[in-house]
Amino acid sequence: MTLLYTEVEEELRASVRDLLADRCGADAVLGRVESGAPYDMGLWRTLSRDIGVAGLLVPEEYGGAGASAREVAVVLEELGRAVAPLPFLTSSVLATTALLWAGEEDLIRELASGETTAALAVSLAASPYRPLPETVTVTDGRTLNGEVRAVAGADVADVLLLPVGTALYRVAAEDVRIDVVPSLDLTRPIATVTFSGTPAGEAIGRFDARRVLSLGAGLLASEQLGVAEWCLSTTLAYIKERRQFARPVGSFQAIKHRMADLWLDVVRARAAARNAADLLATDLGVSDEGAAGDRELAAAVAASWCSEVAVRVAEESVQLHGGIGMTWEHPLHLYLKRAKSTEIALGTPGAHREALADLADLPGPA
Amino acid sequence: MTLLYTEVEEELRASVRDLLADRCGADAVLGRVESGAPYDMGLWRTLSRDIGVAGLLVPEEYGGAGASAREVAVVLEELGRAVAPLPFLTSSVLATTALLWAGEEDLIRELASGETTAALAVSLAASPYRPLPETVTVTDGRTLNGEVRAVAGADVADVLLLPVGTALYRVAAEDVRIDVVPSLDLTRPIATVTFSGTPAGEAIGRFDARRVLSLGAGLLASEQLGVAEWCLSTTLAYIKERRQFARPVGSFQAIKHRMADLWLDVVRARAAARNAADLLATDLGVSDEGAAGDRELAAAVAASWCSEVAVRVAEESVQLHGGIGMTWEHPLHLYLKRAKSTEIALGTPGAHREALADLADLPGPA
Amino acid sequence: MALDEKAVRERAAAFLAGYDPAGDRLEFLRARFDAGLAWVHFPEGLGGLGAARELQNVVERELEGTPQLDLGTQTIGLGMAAPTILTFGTDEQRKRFLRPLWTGEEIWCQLFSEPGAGSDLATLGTRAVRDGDEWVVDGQKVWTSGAHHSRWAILVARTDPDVPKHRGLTYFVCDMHAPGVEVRPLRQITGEAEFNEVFLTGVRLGDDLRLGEVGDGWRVAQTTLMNERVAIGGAPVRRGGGVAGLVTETWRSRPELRTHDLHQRLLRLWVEAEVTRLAGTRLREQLSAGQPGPEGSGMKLAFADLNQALSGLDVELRGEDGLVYDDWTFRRSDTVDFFGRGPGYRYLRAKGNSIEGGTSEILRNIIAERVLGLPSEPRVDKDVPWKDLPR
Amino acid sequence: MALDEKAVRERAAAFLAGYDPAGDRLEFLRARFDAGLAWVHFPEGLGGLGAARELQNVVERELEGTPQLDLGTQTIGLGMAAPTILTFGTDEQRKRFLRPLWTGEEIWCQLFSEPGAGSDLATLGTRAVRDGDEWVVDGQKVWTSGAHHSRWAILVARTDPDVPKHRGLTYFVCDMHAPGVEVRPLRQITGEAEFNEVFLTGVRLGDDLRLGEVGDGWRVAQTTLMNERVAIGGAPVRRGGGVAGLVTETWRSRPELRTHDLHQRLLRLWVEAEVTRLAGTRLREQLSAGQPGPEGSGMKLAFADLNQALSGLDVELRGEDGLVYDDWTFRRSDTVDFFGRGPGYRYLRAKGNSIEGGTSEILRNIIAERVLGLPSEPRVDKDVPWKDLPR
Repeated sequence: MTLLYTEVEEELRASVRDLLADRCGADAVLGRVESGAPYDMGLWRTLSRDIGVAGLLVPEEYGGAGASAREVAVVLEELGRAVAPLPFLTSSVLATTALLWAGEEDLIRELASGETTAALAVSLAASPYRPLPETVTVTDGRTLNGEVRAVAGADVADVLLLPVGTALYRVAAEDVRIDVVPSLDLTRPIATVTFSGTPAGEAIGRFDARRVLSLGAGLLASEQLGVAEWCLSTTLAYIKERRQFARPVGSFQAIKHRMADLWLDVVRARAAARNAADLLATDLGVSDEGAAGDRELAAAVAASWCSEVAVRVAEESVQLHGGIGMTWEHPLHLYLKRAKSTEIALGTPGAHREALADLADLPGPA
Repeated sequence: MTLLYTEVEEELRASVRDLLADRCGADAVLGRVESGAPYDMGLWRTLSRDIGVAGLLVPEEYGGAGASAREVAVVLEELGRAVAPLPFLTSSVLATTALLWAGEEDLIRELASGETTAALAVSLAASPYRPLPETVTVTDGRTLNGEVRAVAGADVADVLLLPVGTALYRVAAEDVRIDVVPSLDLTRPIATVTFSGTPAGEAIGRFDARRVLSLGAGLLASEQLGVAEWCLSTTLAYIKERRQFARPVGSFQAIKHRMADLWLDVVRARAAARNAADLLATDLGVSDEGAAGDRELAAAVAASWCSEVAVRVAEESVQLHGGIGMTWEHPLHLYLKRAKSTEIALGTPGAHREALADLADLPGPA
Repeated sequence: MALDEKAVRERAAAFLAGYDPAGDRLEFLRARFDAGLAWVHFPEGLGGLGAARELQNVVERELEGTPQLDLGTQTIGLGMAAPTILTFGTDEQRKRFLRPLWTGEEIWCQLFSEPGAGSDLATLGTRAVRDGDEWVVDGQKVWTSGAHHSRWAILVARTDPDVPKHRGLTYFVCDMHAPGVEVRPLRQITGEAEFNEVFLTGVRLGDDLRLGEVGDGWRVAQTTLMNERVAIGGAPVRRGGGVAGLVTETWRSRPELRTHDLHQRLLRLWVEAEVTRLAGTRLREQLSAGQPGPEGSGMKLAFADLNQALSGLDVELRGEDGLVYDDWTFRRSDTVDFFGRGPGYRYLRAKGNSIEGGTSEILRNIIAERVLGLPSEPRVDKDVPWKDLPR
Repeated sequence: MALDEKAVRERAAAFLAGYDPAGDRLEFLRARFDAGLAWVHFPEGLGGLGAARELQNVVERELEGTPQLDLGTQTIGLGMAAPTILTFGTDEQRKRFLRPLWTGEEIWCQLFSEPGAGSDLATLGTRAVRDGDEWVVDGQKVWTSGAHHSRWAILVARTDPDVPKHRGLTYFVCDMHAPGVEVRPLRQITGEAEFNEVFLTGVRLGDDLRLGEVGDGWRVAQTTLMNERVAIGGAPVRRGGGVAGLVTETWRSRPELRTHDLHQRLLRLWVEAEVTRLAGTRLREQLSAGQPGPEGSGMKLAFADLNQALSGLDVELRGEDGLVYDDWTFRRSDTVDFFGRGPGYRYLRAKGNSIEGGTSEILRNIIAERVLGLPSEPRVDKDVPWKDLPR
């Protein structure tokens, strides 16, 4: 185990970053978010084909890269840094691990190539530590009725994976209604998925919500780290240039001290995110109970810390940019919105902290 | 009602401050705290005789000044500002209100003059929102057995007032054992009071712990305000003088911004403390239920805010004094210790905040 | 001798006896101005009676239910332009501008901030060059609310680049209908455009539109800004009102959202809102007791922090509903509404509270130096001619 | 060619074969030094083998269970004086000082800070005036731990008041037994005296006690201080260890103290302790991978904040027991123990964490400028002769 980045990870990062720099700059993202197609599926196909990100977690025998949560975390850092509107988290992390643990094989192959995209029909606000609300029912005749709100990645998914209880169902996107709602996060819009008499077929396997969502939350910490890093470095560059009172704004001590504190928060976010990724990297095979506790603990620590840091850094960045940070034309707001929405995603910081009552043996009052 | 100080209050403040400046300077207090007699009973007699502080809350018909919680709060501000080792809070506020509400008359007259000093035999850490622990029992033969820990003002009390259940008993100091323990707060030491076969006599009246302790907490906020104000102004004076890098330390922007934030905290502490004092000033007669809620709310808000502010300002003051603030010879540590101990006294900030769940209709999770 | 409360009340009653408030709104307001009941502390003939400022409350109570001003669009005119015109305007300027300003027939906006001059307003670069009886103005202003429906603007421009920055400024009234004035909406992170950029290209202003002396613009602008900061965060709030009220409403009505983490944070913020409210009340008491007190500078700072923290908690506590935004449609909004829209909007809009009308950083400087008497930092820009400042 | 791991292990084994660790402790340590097993990265003949620094761990493992150094009293000598003597000392100085320093036969202390020169160390005023082959030193130093049982001190003094402050300093080894050295205990807010004031009055030091060139003292001192900051906050902590561990122990064993307020605050601090621990682990990984990384400056800052917050919570959560202190008796303490005493002591002692060894303010400056590359503030003291600086 190491908390550093390996050479392989650094190479992966460089490839992703180069491609995003070319194809997913701030103006491009800003232009997309109000178009009918916020997700950049062209870029997604390129990333999948050229770098293989869609199949990172998929074993080589199913056409994937057989990599681990560590590499996934590096990709998420870069996607966070670019607030890239891509279905990596939803299809290649959440849906893919759900399928892997359900023992599915055929769809996994399709997802690994990036040709097919899936989404887990679960609210993005779902917490690993609470039972999923049961808003969809399966009737005897194997049809599905009900709706799931706040599903991310649904509008670009070919396939939806719907958990009902502990069973996972596979549904074609054309068999459901998907209504995108105006989302606080412009770069990861959410949708309401409505099932009405939708044919369900056999369940494709078992679904362990806590395990999937905890892994998702632990990795999402790396995306928040990427968001925070972009905000920190962009703000640093700005305050070195921007002058007021005939001095760079970044030469004022009050500003310098705030930046030092933010930097220290980000340093710790990186360590926490790496630790979670490293421990989660051992969770691709069969879960064992003892290690599961360590993994959940690491994920909870990283998720709660990194989300709060991302929001704090984004908020401070808006403040330190002054008026320009309040304008639509500056991309900063995309990061603020991403950070704030992701704070709610897969467990709020508070939900993750409260889980430590059990995970770290810090019991609450009776 | 007003949140400002009246002219009468400002005159009272000036008299108290003058006397304390003469008789209770930092060196004098520092010299006392390690002597066998930390309390300055000579000064106490002067304050009582010349200014009448001991009888402030006592109606004129019993030889007191017939003033209100507003004037008491002003005196507490000044005593906090001087970390004065005097039994005002314990005898003239807590014991006196307990007696007034119990309907006692004779002892009140004695307390009003300052000739006799009383202490409520209740832990200084007792919270208005929890039942008092019953550590002393009354046997049939009217004797008391047990102990009360962390009693402030006991070592200089002639009389102890012991609540058992809702009954209040009067006990002569010579009939109990009083062991002073080394206390974090050097200027308000605590003691363990032990009753062993102590004669109890008849209960002298009813005791409403919540009402007495809530009033005490609401007024203690003014003492914390005084502590915070001394720390703030002393630190301001220091950083205007102290030079590093050929500039006054107080010219560095990071320091200036921290001082501005502390000042704003203290401004709000003053408003909160005045509000509590003003509302508590109506609680000398019969309590009515509706207004009691408002009083408790105001006390809880003031107690939680002012305690946290006092601790924060004292801590920041130590930091901004650098090394000198870490030395015994500088009086700052007396304030830090007072603020921190008082944070625990009569309900921690957290206890007061949690009481708002009911008082301000902000219910917690089921 | 100045009028007392009784005399003012009688004036108001007499006015009301003579004018039907149910008639033409504008006629009524004009008549009210002419009766000296606009601002009782202004001089007679300029909307006032030369009475004490606090007697305005007496008038407001007497005239309750009669046609009122449109505070949303008239804020800049009433709060900033009017006191400045009163203090520095010539008799002609006061006569010309104050009445239609007050009645709302003419809307005002403010041309101060520039892309390169925000917190450091005195470094602004919009030039005004004298040409006979006129001034020719060129430059760009930003963060101008209401520019597109304003008749006039208060404008600060540089008339002498060869002296240190505070000394080469002059204050003007800018004719927003003059050729060369171009207004473009400026979209914000909320999706809407509450403000504008204003481009000034060869705009010609008569010298009679100058307020105060040439080169005295900084001092004139201080009067405007002082009045702005008194206005912000000055309004009374009831206990549990404001943004705190909105959050607690959600809290009470949706028990399923509650967690201990959220509860503790809410309690803490509620206490902060309450002590901030009390400090505001105390400040107003001080003001009316004639003790101006330095607490004013702190209230804006406190409210900005509080609104940001509360609106952030509000989004988070709603969970799934916090992921939604009400409407991203680009549109112009004529007034700000901090409360009317959804939690996402309030969260984003509150970010501006610590920037507009003096950033929180500038306010902390002001508190540290003017209230606490801490020494200023070494200044590198005080004695350098504006044109030689590093950029 | 430098020795590899195997060779170092063999040296250690060979040494252990030749010396009985159960014999005289001091003899053993002297022999270990002479065998080059004191600091393997030091040169041969000076306690080392000229090997890679990380191979010291190999030696420590091999020599586990043998007589060890007294790290409590030798901290300054080992951590600060030794690397400085190695880098700047003459051959004679190295020969003279390093061996008894390492064995602990001679204890060292540090004479840097002065009452008027804390964060701004370079402004110190203790004067050293040349007198033939000697220097005469006058001044006052403060915050000197262990001064009363030290044989030597590292000392920075001003030798030229006519040049800017950083340029007029010289670095000495001070003989603590010399006439004119007076040590007075300095009592702290904890009640004990961990530090001393040291008064230097006409203290004569031979020129052979000078370390580095005359006027080069600032550069020499930087070596010392860099080594100090690496030492602080560098030790590994296990999960749930350190001050966090003490608090959680109380928490687990005393359920009656728990409230939701305390619980939420504890959870938050526990997370902060854990991510800080992980950052420390990551930093050590970087260091051993040869990527020095700037994170080091932040760790001391983080630990100071955390210890203060945790020890404050610890006092508060104990309620009644938090009102008690263990012992106010004035006494000299020879070493610091951050964990051994009661919660009140820990709370007060932790206040020093953000002052000693570089205040948190100075550390934030360092991070901002050296790590983040932010510009320095305007300096008023850089080019002014020391004697003309405003005081």
